[in-house]
Amino acid sequence: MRELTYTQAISEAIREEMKRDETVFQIGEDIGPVRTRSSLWKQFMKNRAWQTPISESGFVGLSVGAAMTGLRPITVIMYCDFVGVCMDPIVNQAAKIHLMSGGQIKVPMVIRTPAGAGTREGGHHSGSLESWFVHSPGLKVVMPSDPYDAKGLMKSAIRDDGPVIYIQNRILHRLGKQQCPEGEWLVPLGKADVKRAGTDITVVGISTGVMKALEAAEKLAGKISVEVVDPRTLVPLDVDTILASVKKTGHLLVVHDAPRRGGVGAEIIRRVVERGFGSLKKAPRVLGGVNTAMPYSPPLEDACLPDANVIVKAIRDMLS
Amino acid sequence: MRELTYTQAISEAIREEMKRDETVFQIGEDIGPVRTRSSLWKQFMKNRAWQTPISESGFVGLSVGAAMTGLRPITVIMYCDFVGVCMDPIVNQAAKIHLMSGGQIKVPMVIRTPAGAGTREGGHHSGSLESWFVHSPGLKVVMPSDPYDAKGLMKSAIRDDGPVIYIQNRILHRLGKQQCPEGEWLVPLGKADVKRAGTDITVVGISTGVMKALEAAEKLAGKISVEVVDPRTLVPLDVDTILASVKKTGHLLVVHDAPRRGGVGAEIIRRVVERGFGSLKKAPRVLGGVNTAMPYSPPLEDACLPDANVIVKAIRDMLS
Amino acid sequence: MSDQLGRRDFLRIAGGGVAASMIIAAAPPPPSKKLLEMLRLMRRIRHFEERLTGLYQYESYLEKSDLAGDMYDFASKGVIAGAVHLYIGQEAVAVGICAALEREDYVTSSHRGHGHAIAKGAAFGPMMAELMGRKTGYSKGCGGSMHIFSKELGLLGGNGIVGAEIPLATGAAFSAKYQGSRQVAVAFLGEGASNQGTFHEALNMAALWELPVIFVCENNLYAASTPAAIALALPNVADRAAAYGIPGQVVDGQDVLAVHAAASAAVERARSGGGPTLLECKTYRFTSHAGAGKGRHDNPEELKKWLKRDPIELFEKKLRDDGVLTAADQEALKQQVVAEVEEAVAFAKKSAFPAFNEMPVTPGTDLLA
Amino acid sequence: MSDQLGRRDFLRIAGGGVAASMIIAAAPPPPSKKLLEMLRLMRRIRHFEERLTGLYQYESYLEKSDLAGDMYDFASKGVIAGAVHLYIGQEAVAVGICAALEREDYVTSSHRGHGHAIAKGAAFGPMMAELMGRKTGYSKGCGGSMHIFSKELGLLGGNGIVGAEIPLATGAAFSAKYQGSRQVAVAFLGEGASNQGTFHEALNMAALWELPVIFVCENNLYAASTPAAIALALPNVADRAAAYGIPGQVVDGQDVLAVHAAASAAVERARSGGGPTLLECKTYRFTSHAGAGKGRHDNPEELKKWLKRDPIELFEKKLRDDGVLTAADQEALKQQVVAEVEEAVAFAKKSAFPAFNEMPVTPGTDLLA
Ligand SMILES: Cc1ncc(C[n+]2csc(CCOP(=O)(O)OP(=O)(O)O)c2C)c(N)n1
Ligand SMILES: Cc1ncc(C[n+]2csc(CCOP(=O)(O)OP(=O)(O)O)c2C)c(N)n1
Ligand SMILES: [Mg+2]
Ligand SMILES: [Mg+2]
Repeated sequence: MRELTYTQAISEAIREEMKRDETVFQIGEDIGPVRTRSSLWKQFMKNRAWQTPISESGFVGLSVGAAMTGLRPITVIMYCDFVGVCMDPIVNQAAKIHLMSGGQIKVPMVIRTPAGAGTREGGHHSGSLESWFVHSPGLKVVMPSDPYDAKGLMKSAIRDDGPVIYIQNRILHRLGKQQCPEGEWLVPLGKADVKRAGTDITVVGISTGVMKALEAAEKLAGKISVEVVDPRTLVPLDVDTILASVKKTGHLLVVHDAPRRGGVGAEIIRRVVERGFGSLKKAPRVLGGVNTAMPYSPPLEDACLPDANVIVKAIRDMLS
Repeated sequence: MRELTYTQAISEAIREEMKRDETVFQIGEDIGPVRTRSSLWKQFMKNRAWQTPISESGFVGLSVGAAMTGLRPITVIMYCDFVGVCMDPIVNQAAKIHLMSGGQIKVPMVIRTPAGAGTREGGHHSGSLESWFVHSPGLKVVMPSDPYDAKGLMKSAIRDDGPVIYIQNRILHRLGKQQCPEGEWLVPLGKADVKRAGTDITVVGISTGVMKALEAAEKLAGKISVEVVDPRTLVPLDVDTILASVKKTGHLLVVHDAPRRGGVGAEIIRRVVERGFGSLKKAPRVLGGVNTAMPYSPPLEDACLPDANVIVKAIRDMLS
Repeated sequence: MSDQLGRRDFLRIAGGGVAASMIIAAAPPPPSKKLLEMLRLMRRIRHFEERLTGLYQYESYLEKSDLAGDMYDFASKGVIAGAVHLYIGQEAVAVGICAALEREDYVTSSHRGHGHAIAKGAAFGPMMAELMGRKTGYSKGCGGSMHIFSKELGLLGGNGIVGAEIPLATGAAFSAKYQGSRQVAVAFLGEGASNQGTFHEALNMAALWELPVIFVCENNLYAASTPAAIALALPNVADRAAAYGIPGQVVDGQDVLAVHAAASAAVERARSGGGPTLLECKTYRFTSHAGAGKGRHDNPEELKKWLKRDPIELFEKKLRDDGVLTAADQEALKQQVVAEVEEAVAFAKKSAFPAFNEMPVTPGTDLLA
Repeated sequence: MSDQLGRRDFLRIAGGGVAASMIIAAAPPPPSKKLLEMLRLMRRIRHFEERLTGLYQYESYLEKSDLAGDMYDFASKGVIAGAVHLYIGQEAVAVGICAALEREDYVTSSHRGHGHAIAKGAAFGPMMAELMGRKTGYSKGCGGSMHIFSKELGLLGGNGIVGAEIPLATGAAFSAKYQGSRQVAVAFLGEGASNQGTFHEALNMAALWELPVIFVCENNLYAASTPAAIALALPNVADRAAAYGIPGQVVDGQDVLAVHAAASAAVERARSGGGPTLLECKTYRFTSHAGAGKGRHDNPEELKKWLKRDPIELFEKKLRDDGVLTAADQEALKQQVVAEVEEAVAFAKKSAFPAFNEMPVTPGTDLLA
């Protein structure tokens, strides 16, 4: 065992997969280390890292074309909000080509994008847009909440034969290190993880939601027993694990940073209600971001995001 | 009273509002009738219709800039799927500028886009992306299901001081005419309409979902009494009207063409469950499109969309 | 040139001026056998598409003075449903370009893709079946007219999103260079598509990274109902190449040999590591924007002028003048192609529709959940 | 030219070549009073930003050989949080341009927007308060460094999305023309932004519709850590103007008078209905991409060369040589500006944070539902 940060874990996964498979490469803005024009291609090849112009729509489209013809790009969108300029190659091209080609053409690519709020970067740098991708058939959506999952899911994402949106989180970037095994491991897409077992309420956390739910669970320990479930991948979604938990606890709360309105919390509630309505003792709830672009001012931003205290309060409410 | 088609109703609204307010204009591709370069601006001014190059990102951004500085653009995206190339000016600019400017700057614009599946146009021309917009704070989202609402909502949308996404539907384009009053009327944003009263189950239809639900209700008439509720606007959503109906019927089914996964059906269920859990006798359900890009082949496309028969079956299931 | 309207006149009509960058590439003409094959391909495109008339039946719902519908309403009651964009009139471009390619080279196409597919070697049966949504179609009926893919033929699909094909071809070229193959990629795009941001982004990257890609802009003077004159600040798309330091060339798109010569030079350049080229082929669609008169031309004079430069007639006349083709050969070829189209219609009509459970699904995702 | 490094040398360094399109506009120089006002504005930008050091405190989390974080991690423990991009070194551009504008003209800006705001007339108090997220800020603390708006000053905001400001300014220009006002609009953008599709789309429309907009590209040779040399196929952004048939001009961005002369000509052109202009100002940021050394320059030789062409020093020397400024005036001005910044810091620090219920909400939508 050794310690890994979240970004180290992702880096390790990418390095290992690059070694394992020559068709894997990264492409995106500011991914360095090239400084000069001469023998540009050779320089890029050296690290298998193509540093692009600020042309997201162009280089995501280029990545799709590359993926259609034998390569496995890992395409970096520097902030999740920036997908606004390149939704087309993601949702109309990467996601749809398999179906539109009658299954002939696969598009094995990972779109890796840091997301998340709470870093005081304002309205254009605080988005969590997983909900858009969940609603775009043909994509898989991955949101690891700790270094172990970050590495294992990245490796599975790279090996997957379809396009995978891999949403890392800026707040998690700077969380403490985690004890991890040596060598390689895979975390399968579509398998949730119970991060803390409990009996009174199921809290499904998305990305930072897991960390916050664990913190809340700790605060309530001894009084209320909270089970924290991390779906890890939103598509495919492991509803069975969530349902099993809800069956046990009878209560469901979903936590995410993205705005509550139209967020994945709603989707998880739909899925649980559909098959587990009878298990629910009370109305399931979502704690999400406030329905607004993220304001810059730190106290405002804090007020717009769920935190452990809000979760504690919601749990108390629900169980009272 | 006189008869109006859906597109006539929209046209009439736009014409009336242009007359009422000089700052209202349309902009988009192929909106005619200009053919030559000479005195281009004068020609455009004549009909207040700017026929653009195929540059959605550019002309939506241009519209936002115009709306920030005193105009009221109606910006046309020819097919809803094409918003993939211009999400940024919609969700990062139009939607966020009011908040980011501290409330100084308003962005009164309508983005009008025909959507919908069932026209055998394949994977790039069959999208219904209301769910993305519902999840983008700062936008209002309007989806009229008949000519009366189409006109009244368009007028309210044009007069609204914030950005409004107005999603018309290609299937509704060619529905029969509807009896409408003479002159002008407004339909307020945020007010649902009970399109058919009933007592056994509440079916919330989105856009074509209303037409399909009404057809299903007719088929079941005498056996099961179906109440059909049309939210008409998804943001703001008139949950009260839906809740009142569910309180009466105890059953909820939502119908839309967009893929079920992450669709607005989930959001409506979240909202209803939150406040009306106790009223529900059974698990609420969503009938949405299959989670796939729309296949072209007509029998496949039909199999991927809910229709009146599927709704009838679901209602029978739920009430059995 | 043997046609009535001289090339200069034609380019003046086409573009409002002869581009500074215009170069007529001087490569040796292809051998007779190849010439005849090119003619055959042009006829294949023409007759395939002519046969479509009547197979789709759109209904128009728009009332006069409607501001709010739009010209597009492609629901059809015919055996071909949905939108069909015809290539008739532009055959010299697809054929001239693809004749310079190898089978393993890549092509991305637009909404107007039948011609590109046929020129790249597509068979009629699976083409027609795709248009009718049958499981024997190239894309198993899941794509339709705008989404004909063939991995085997290097056809990376038509595209319903104007401009999206440009970065895709750039990516295929990237792939070829990365993998050290000799392949090149071609993006076919309309002049309307050259106003999309993707055009700018892709050309800049292709130039920077010296990718083996050829951007073939078919400037047919209209984007749906919008004249290029009111959509492009300058008449020649080729002149945009200068912004990226790559060659940009205006080509007579009605002259298959001119197109082929330019394409051969560009392909040669790409294969030898010289990077991308932008070719602008001045051309015209002879029919409406989409089938059944949707977005019909409204300038009869202009149309008449262009019809005089039918690329097939021009080429046949040249081949006859040069003694490569007899009138009898010409007629026989035509009859043969027409018969093949008929077979394809029969084949497609008797093919089954795909069943729901045959629909390709991304493994691991759930269609119904 | 009075500076050590001649303009030609400088442009060679800056761009790898002098653009064919380079024109030094020959307008009469502004009167002394205006010159001094321009200097004051340059100093205002410089000292405002210099004061920010220490107000933000980023922590870096990246480990060496991390492939997967990225250079951006702007959470800060300081009184200023989030990302702050400094304009120091580029002052001649904002001031040279804005000095050619009227108060009611529009400006859109990028992530690097402090300079543009100050040059357009922004006051220090609400600027500093915005950076500290206070309710007395220009955007009530809701915007932050990248989103400073002032309706009064025609400031249509900085922008966190690279390239988004280009169509916004184009729209403001559209608005002015539509409403028959004399206003013009300026879009400030980096050379990195000129690779976004929006650049292409906006320039084409502006040219077509002869909109009163001036595209001011500040080519500071880097986009974050990416050298322009590996991101732009050709060194001069100005040369892209030719693709749209509009004037494109390379300007010495360290020489405020050169910028001002070019801007005056472009504004005159725009106001008189002549349409858009693209100005490329060759410049350099003297600090890191963002505050606290994020994306620091890694070529000390290059930086040293550019520091020798500090736009403020160059301008002050010229004003002294021309007898417009004495050494004493110079020092007094500096002291005065520094004092004003200090007042702004005090003002901002004692301003309250906005309360949750003061947050601007789109009427009719529900924050919490
Ligand atoms: C992004 C996008 N915008 C608009 C359309 C609608 N559309 C389809 S074809 C077309 C015209 C294309 O013109 P051009 O690129 O010149 O190709 P042509 O049709 O002339 O072959 C338009 C506007 C689209 N399919 N995609
Ligand atoms: C669409 C988008 N892509 C990427 C970024 C991240 N980013 C912020 S500033 C920047 C560099 C911009 O370079 P340039 O346009 O030259 O402006 P400069 O920073 O040099 O002033 C990048 C890549 C962004 N904010 N938006
Ligand atoms: Mg065209
Ligand atoms: Mg720069």
